[in-house]
Amino acid sequence: DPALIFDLGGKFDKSFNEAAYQGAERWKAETGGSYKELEMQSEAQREQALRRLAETGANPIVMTGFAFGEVLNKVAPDYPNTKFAIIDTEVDQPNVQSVVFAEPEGSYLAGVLAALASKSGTVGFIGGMDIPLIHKFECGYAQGVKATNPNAKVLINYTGTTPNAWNDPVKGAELAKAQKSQGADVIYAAAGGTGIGVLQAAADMNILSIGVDSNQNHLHPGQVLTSMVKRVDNAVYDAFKAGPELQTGTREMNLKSDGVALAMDDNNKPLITAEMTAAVDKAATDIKDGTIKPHDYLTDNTCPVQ
Amino acid sequence: MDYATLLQIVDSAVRLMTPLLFACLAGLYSERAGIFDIGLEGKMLMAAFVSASVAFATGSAWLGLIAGVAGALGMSLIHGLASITLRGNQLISGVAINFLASGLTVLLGQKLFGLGGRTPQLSGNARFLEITLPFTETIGKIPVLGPIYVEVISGQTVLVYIAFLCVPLTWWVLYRTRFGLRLRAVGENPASVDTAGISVARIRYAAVLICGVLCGLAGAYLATALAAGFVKEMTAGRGYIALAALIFAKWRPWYALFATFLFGLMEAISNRFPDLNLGPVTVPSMFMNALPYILTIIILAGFVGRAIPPRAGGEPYVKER
Amino acid sequence: MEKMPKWADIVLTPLISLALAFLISGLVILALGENPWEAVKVMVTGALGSSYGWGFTLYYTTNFIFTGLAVSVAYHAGLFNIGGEGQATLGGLGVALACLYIPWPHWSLALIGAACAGAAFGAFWALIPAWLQAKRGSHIVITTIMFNFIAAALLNYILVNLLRPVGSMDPATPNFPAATHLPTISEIAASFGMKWGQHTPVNVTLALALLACLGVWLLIWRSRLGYEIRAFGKSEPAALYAGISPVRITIIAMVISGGLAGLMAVNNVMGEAQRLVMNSVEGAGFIGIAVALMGRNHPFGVLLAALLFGFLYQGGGELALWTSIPRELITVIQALVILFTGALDNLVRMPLERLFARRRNGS
Amino acid sequence: MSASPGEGPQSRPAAAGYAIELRAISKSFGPVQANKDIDLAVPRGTIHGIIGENGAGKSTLMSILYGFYRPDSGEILINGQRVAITDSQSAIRAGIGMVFQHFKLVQNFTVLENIILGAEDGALLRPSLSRARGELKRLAAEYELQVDPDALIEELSVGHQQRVEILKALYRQADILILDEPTGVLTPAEADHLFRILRGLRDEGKTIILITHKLREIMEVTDNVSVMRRGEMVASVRTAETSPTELAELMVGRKVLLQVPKAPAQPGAPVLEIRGLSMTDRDGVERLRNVDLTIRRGEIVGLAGVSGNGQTQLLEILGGYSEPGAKLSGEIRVNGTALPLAGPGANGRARRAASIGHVPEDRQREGLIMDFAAWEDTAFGYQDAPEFSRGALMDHKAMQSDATGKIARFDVRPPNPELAAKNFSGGNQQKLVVAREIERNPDLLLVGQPTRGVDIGAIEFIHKRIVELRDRGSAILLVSVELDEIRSLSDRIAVMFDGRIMGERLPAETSSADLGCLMAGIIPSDPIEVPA
Ligand SMILES: Nc1ncnc2c1ncn2[C@@H]1O[C@H](COP(=O)(O)OP(=O)(O)OP(=O)(O)O)[C@@H](O)[C@H]1O
Ligand SMILES: Nc1ncnc2c1ncn2[C@@H]1O[C@H](COP(=O)(O)OP(=O)(O)OP(=O)(O)O)[C@@H](O)[C@H]1O
Ligand SMILES: [Mg+2]
Ligand SMILES: [Mg+2]
Repeated sequence: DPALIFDLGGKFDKSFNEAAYQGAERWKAETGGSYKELEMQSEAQREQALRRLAETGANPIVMTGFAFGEVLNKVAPDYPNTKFAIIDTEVDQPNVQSVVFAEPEGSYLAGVLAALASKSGTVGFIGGMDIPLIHKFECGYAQGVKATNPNAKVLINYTGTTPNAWNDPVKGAELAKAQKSQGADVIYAAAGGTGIGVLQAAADMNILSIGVDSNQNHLHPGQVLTSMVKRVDNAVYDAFKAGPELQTGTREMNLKSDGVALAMDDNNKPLITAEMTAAVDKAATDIKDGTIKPHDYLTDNTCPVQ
Repeated sequence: MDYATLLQIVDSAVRLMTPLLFACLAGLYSERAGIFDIGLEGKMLMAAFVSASVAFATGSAWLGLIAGVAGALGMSLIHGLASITLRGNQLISGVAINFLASGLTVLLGQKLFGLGGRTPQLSGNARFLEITLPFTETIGKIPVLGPIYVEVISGQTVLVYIAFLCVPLTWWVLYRTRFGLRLRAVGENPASVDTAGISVARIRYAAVLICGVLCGLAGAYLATALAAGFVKEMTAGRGYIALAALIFAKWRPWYALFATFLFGLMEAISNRFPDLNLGPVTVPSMFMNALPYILTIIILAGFVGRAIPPRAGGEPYVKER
Repeated sequence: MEKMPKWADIVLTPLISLALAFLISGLVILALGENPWEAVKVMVTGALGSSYGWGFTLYYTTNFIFTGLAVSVAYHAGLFNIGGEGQATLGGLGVALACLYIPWPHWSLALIGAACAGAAFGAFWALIPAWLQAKRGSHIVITTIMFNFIAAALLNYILVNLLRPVGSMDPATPNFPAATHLPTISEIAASFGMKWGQHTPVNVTLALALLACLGVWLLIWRSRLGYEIRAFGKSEPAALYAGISPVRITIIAMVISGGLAGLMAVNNVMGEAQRLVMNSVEGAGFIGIAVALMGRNHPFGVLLAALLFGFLYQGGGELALWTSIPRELITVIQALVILFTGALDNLVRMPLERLFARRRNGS
Repeated sequence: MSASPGEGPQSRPAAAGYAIELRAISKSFGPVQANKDIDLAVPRGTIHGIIGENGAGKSTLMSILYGFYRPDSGEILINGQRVAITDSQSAIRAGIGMVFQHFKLVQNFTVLENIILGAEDGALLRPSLSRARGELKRLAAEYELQVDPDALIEELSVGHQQRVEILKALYRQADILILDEPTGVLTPAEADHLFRILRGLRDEGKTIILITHKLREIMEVTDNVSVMRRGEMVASVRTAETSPTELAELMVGRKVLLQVPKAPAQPGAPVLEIRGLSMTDRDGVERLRNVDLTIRRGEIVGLAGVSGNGQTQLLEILGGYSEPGAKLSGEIRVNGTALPLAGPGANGRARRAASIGHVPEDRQREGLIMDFAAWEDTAFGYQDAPEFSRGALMDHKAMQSDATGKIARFDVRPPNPELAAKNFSGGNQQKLVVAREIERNPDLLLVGQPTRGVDIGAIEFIHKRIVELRDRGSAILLVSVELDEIRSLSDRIAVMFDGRIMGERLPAETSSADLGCLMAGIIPSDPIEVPA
């Protein structure tokens, strides 16, 4: 059986752990198979969980989160016959598939859309903890905004520095209000549970928000502009489906491979004009064929805009 | 910074301080009666969860509020039983309550809603919505004061007004009523109350229950007014901040208002200026986030002298050893 | 004359309280629709049933010993140190810097160096609140809470912007050099030809923790400084009368307390992760409060309480890993254990005292 | 076993005028039997004294009568009616008021607030406060119980705090007033004032129970007196038909010396020389004004004065500590060496190194750590003495055997060094402190209120030890508000008023009236010649 390990945020983090869970559930529903799942509760358990799962014969073992990187590097060689998949970081081992997402690409598109939807010319970004991963979202988004409207202003907030930063919808809402009062009328939230508060506050204030990771358009139909979806569910689904035959090496989940995308559905249909669709499609094509290359914050810890 | 921005910041500060104010006053009643309470966080969390759940189930924020208060009262009763009847250690009891709420809310939430401890989103009447006070149109035209009315005073949820009313009410109860006199006495010298023929335990229980009610309001405000539903650990340390504010306020109601406002204000400022640009250096977001805490320490060290807690605080009342 | 025999006071009461806590936990499990008996089996076998389980139980125990001792030393001086979390965070920074930037020839030297660095950093983080309390009268409970938040912010900044290798997604330091690797118990056991569960994180730091217990015991109950700390903690006017300086004792006690909390980092940062990650303390600082209070602020009590929490942590972890019971159940069980053995212990003690009194009068 | 004054209680019908009758009251605290089968009858309109050693059970008995403790068995009759006193409320309703040995006042409340606490007229305070204000005025006029109704308790002297306690009882219309060691904290003048009030109350028909250790007071104001020993009532007699010696014997169970025999002093070289010592506290109040005082080897100098006139500050400065923020000037020399007044060199440790012993005024707050075992407390302040040290560690064996010796020599009861200080009675706590300070044979011993709240047997003992120390050649500064104690123990008396030494007298050549004048700040006649 395959197995799935969730990171400390937990299975229902309204973010990528939850997306991973949905992928596994989809696989289960389609194949009728069963899988093992584990939730971490402390740092020291990572290795324990990996080894124990490997020893029970689970194959492949999928784990969400860059925090597993170091541990997997240590554990993978001990179980050469087990395949591992790790999401969000690269681990260079012969039996590991590294799934990395092109957050800057998806966020770029979100930025394009935000710039077009904004009437005020000011848009916002609210991140959870100030960590490099979230800067990837932020920077891609800012680039998309600036490319569409060079005069636009992007307001940026991070929620906090403790793990509570991911679970503080109240603070998220307050940040959204602060951004609104500075003129923002579209706000992109990449902040886990805190983002729920951002989306809620935006809906309350009648401005637009952009969800992240999974499709959050349905949370406030007609008020969430779109969601920058990371198809973690697909990554998990594919890995489970491949089973022990899992392809190792790095798997790029980008626009081209449908690994990241903007969620378009009935909930946000009224918000999306033809002009927007055209602009997003154009940007998407340009990114896919390399005409536009959104900068990846991680390569040099800087962002070309702002 | 222009006037409008200032008002927006104050407006934000008012929202952010409200749960702190409720919790701070809650702690004030309890500690003034001699029962230390580091379990404010847990009571708020429990109230937030219960109020969100019931508000979701019934569609009524008010029913949610009542249930949330009941939830916090349940926690208060445990604290009362431990620290009054059984003369246990009040700090341990508080720590236990924080753990208990943190675990129980998620367990129950998962059992009830299967969303990993979240409750479903609340909408409509299941939330407390902002109230626009009358005459904003006319009063708003008055220069300087008008915008204060419109921006800050009007447009808050009803719980904010309740919180602010609780301050003079608490002052009045504490200093103008028989109950308040006895409550303060019991926190300073319980033997004085006992020898006057009044039950120390009864007054302490009353204080602890009032503390529960106020924590309930704080939690309900978080989950059904500021946010639209419960998220695990959503109190995010506010109970501890309220405790700090209480000490800061030297256990007095009006000071509590100012102390919590200060905390709210500092958080609002750090929200508003996430990357403070000081010419050559830009203060990183991490430090802007920590600003309220840093400023608190500076203020405490610089301006606030020794805070003397209620003299009988933290000790169970034992007359026969 | 005591109201009941000493053994009943220190053994029987906690055991019955513990039993009550577990009984209620069982009811909670039942209410969740699971089998409590199975849960107990998973917890006990998972935490105590094998050297492997012990390897984790003792690892957590080590953490809690340090934070528990930290709280108890301050408590003896009448100071309530809620800042263990922040002090341990800073201790982690000290350990990381020592491991990364000093070329240690051997782990034993690295251990000493890192321990000193961790303790120094933790002590420093406690020194400021102590100084503020002693000199400015700032309430130590507030300042230590604030310093927890500030420590998190500081570490966040340092990891993301200064110590993180370029291009790494993970806000963490690089791995420490191999020379700083602390032998784990399984490696030590193997060198003696014995087998101990492989890949468990418990390491030589456990010995350091036991030494710390002994050290704190000597300090508090045997040394002159400890005598003065306890005297000051009980009565400040009396301390003044006896020529004990409140400023000196406040600062020394908090520095020792912070140092002990900082030492925890040797276990989790150097011994287990071998790199510094964000939030590496994971609440152990707060559990330290419960451990100290439950252990009645005596090093031996702290040791037992830390073991109990280590068991709960590991057993509970196993429960969450291998059953469908959410991991928050462990939090609830911990809460019940703290509540019944710590705050509600008179629930058991009072009837027991009556029972013993009746037996004495009867005989 | 016990008897009411004159005849047994059974022989006279209860209704014939007993305000209080206690029958077979028993009470134990865990293993300690504080009261055993106590009978007591107090006729209405009398002052009834109760005496007994520390721990005899007096306070417990009265607390039972007041409903603070519940008896294990026995019954209580008030005015001939059996009443169930289950809590203080029922006692108050039965007309009983009590002034506890340790006042039950809320320190940061005003006098008025304390008065109405528990006796409010309604849910709001205002009406009660204004009624109490009026009532207070009336009571103050009637009984000479003036006190500022708006003052905070913590700002009042102990004497005034006690007035508040009495007023509390009167406000509740108590007919029976119990006072537990009321004079322990009062100056002689205040005590006389109190007795005048008590007589006034009695003459109005109220009944008063007075617990005290001072036989002089018993003889002076009571009509009848009961003696307790080890939890039992051993005798009840008419005051007019007994004598202090008889009472003391009944109390202690053996003969006691009421006056310590002491040879004339033979003063030697000066040990303590104080020149021009002044102190201003942090609120700017001048506490000490230009104090000059010399004490020689082999002499006891008594420092008399109403409490609060700077004695406490003087003792603290000599002991090496004073409140932070105070301003000090002047000079202190011990054995010729100047001691620093403030700064790092001024602390208890340095003073002990300079051979100064110090029995502080408040044993429970300063002199002892109440939670420490007796053997830890008998080293308190001397924790770095070489005989208690083994490197940085303390030598527990040495401390324990030292404590055992001290406990034996000072007859501390129970003789158990493992017992925590808080579990000893007040007198025995004091013996622990005195033993610790005296047995080191300091060149200078500072003694503050050595016998406050201590029973006769223990007083005799402590006084003897102090005189012995003098005879071994130490200089002793005795601070006490008890004029009797000062007069019987001192070789020379200095009187303090408002931070000043008003004058020095030889005990044999002065009268209480003379001293009383000085204590009130009046210089009567020309001062006597102080021997060089
Ligand atoms: N609250 C209490 N708990 C336990 N034991 C007590 C308590 N109060 C008094 N005792 C014990 O009861 C006995 C009688 O004490 P009590 O205070 O009545 O004596 P007392 O005659 O008032 O002494 P003193 O003259 O020192 O005031 C003592 O042995 C004391 O140890
Ligand atoms: N656990 C205990 N066992 C026995 N006696 C105790 C215990 N705890 C306290 N006591 C007694 O309780 C009494 C407390 O009563 P109280 O406060 O009136 O003291 P006291 O003896 O009157 O002292 P003082 O006269 O100095 O004020 C003490 O005398 C002490 O001996
Ligand atoms: Mg007494
Ligand atoms: Mg006494």
